[in-house]
Amino acid sequence: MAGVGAITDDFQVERAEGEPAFTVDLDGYEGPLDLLLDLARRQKVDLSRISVLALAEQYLVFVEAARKLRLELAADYLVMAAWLAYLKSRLLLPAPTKAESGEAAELADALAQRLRRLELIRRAGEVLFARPRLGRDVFARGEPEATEVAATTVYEATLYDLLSAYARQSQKHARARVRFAPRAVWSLAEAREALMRMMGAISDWTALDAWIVEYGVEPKFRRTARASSFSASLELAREGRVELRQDAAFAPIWMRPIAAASQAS
Amino acid sequence: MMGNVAKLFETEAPPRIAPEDLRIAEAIVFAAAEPTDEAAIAERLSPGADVGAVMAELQRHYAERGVHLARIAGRWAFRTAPDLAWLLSREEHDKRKLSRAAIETLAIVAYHQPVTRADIEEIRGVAVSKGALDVLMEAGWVRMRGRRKSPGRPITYGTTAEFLSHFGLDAIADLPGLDELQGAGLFDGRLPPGFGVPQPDDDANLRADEDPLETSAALEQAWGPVGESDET
Amino acid sequence: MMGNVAKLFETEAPPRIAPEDLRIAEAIVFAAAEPTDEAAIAERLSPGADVGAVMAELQRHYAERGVHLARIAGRWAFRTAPDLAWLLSREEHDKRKLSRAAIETLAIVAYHQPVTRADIEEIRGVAVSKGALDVLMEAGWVRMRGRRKSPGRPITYGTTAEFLSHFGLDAIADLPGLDELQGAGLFDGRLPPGFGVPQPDDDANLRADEDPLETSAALEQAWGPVGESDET
Repeated sequence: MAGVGAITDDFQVERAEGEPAFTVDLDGYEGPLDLLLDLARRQKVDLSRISVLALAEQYLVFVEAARKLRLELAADYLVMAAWLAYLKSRLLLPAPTKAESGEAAELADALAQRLRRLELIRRAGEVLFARPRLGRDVFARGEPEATEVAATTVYEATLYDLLSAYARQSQKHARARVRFAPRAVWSLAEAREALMRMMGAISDWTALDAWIVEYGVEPKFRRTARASSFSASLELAREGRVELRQDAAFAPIWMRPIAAASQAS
Repeated sequence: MMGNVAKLFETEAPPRIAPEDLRIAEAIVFAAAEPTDEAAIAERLSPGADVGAVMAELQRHYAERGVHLARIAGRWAFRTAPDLAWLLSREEHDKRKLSRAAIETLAIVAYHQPVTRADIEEIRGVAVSKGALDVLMEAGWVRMRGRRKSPGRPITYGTTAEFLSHFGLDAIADLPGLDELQGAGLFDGRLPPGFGVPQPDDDANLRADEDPLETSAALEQAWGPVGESDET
Repeated sequence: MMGNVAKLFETEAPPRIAPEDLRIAEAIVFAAAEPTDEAAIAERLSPGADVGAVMAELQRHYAERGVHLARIAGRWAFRTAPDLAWLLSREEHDKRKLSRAAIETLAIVAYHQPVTRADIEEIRGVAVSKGALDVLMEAGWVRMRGRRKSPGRPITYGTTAEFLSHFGLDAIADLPGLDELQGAGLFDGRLPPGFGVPQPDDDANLRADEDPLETSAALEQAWGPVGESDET
């Protein structure tokens, strides 16, 4: 019990040095479990043999002392106090049934175990931070030598990428592009040139239509070839190179070179 | 003489260590500030060289020197000998002293990982201040691993390779066990069965009760769609 | 034996070097971020230690190792042994995906070769960025074949043997035709009548309408590929 006085004394001293307004936290303790662990240590026995009953009493005395000092305790300290008061009553009062007394002992054990676990992790933290630490106790190479990296780029593409790209773009343009079919046209110049060549080959009257077919003009060009050849023949007639003759309207048009006509006459 | 002859017959032929391989391994690890992967070293050694034997021999060579060859987080690095800490300690490194809460939190994460914030609070008996975990994550020692498959899907925390590197540990299993902690006093060894420090394990693979941190949809948003599967 | 005795008499009593001083000097130089001043080392050695002798002994120790203790501008630093400098250079294969433009260009070159830049633009319907062809040539998949016998004498491009090997083709004729492309679902079938895919042909012999790359080949060897724009 001497320890309790010591703790409350410590407590008073700490508060006295602090700001006069009483604040909620218990300076130095990180929660009720931390406080309990400290109280348990003061029992000066190892943690596997602590008396939970004694611990509960010490805690309650501590909280009472704090309240007398009109300190406002944080809620979790009060919750723990209430719980410990309950546990204490259960441990002290003869239990009506065996099961209930066993339950109280279990609760006490659980608390003791939590304290031991916290103590253990606390030790683990200390041991961990007692290790030589990088940048504080041990050091890495202060002036590492840089590795020169000769980077070569390797391009990646799969056949699928390639084919889908080809299909994608060719399909896109196949649809998008408007293609005008070249009009099948026999130009006047072409017709004239063809007629001029024909003039050398024939000497007598020749039907213009027959000639066009004979000349091997493709069927789709025949209409345009007829129109162009007719125009070209008129032109050649005006120039005095050919003679034209038509026996009746819509009858075949006949044509012969002038030179041939003069020879005949 | 007899002893040597006997030895010749007794022992297996020791792995032949070419002096050149020792030099190469030494140069590679020495040049780097970061611990070097053993496979990366093996790549540069002569064909058929036993990288394990080479590193062991190199470690032996440096055992008594001012610089040690250490195995850290499964990799190799040169570090100044711990007993020379006094020589090199710089004041500025002590400026950032961790709070007790942060130290305890780190110990809990290290031993009990993967842990949630609630797990830490359960052990410490007090709410985990946001700062404690932040400080540890900022130091690069603690990382978010995933989410526990439980109501609220709380985030699980674990330690990093940097944690191992900072504390000079080859693996998380090298953390002091219950025996060593008992050696520190306080416990008389009569701990109830089933009580103690767990076998720490920082396996990066998620546990059965862990989910990845993000849903795949969120990942996709961050990384873009997977493959061009929608391409026809 | 005699030699040793003679030495004993010849030399002054050698300065006694404490092993601890060697360790200290080693650790200081190792951990330092830049070459270390001898005076700064001397400060940390045991009283009366001969820093020069310590450094000389340390240098001797490292003389045959993979790391040397070097004196740089009057200061001390560890450096990789010069004959192991190759360890510090690493070839890295930076894997990069081809851009969409580049892969479309490649596909056109493959199917329509020999093609000029204008041909590619005609087929793709957009200007060919200089980058796309450069990347394909850098990848080793496309080469300059010759020059088209047409105004401006534009360069013709074709695929290489490396192209075939990268895409796992035995011959360029193995590139699928329209039927196969349609069968693979790459075309959706709504193609205009008369639409076809050319029979690809990468015959190395120049076509009737191609000229060899002529004298500029020599120029290219000296200056790298010449753009078409500066062609007169």
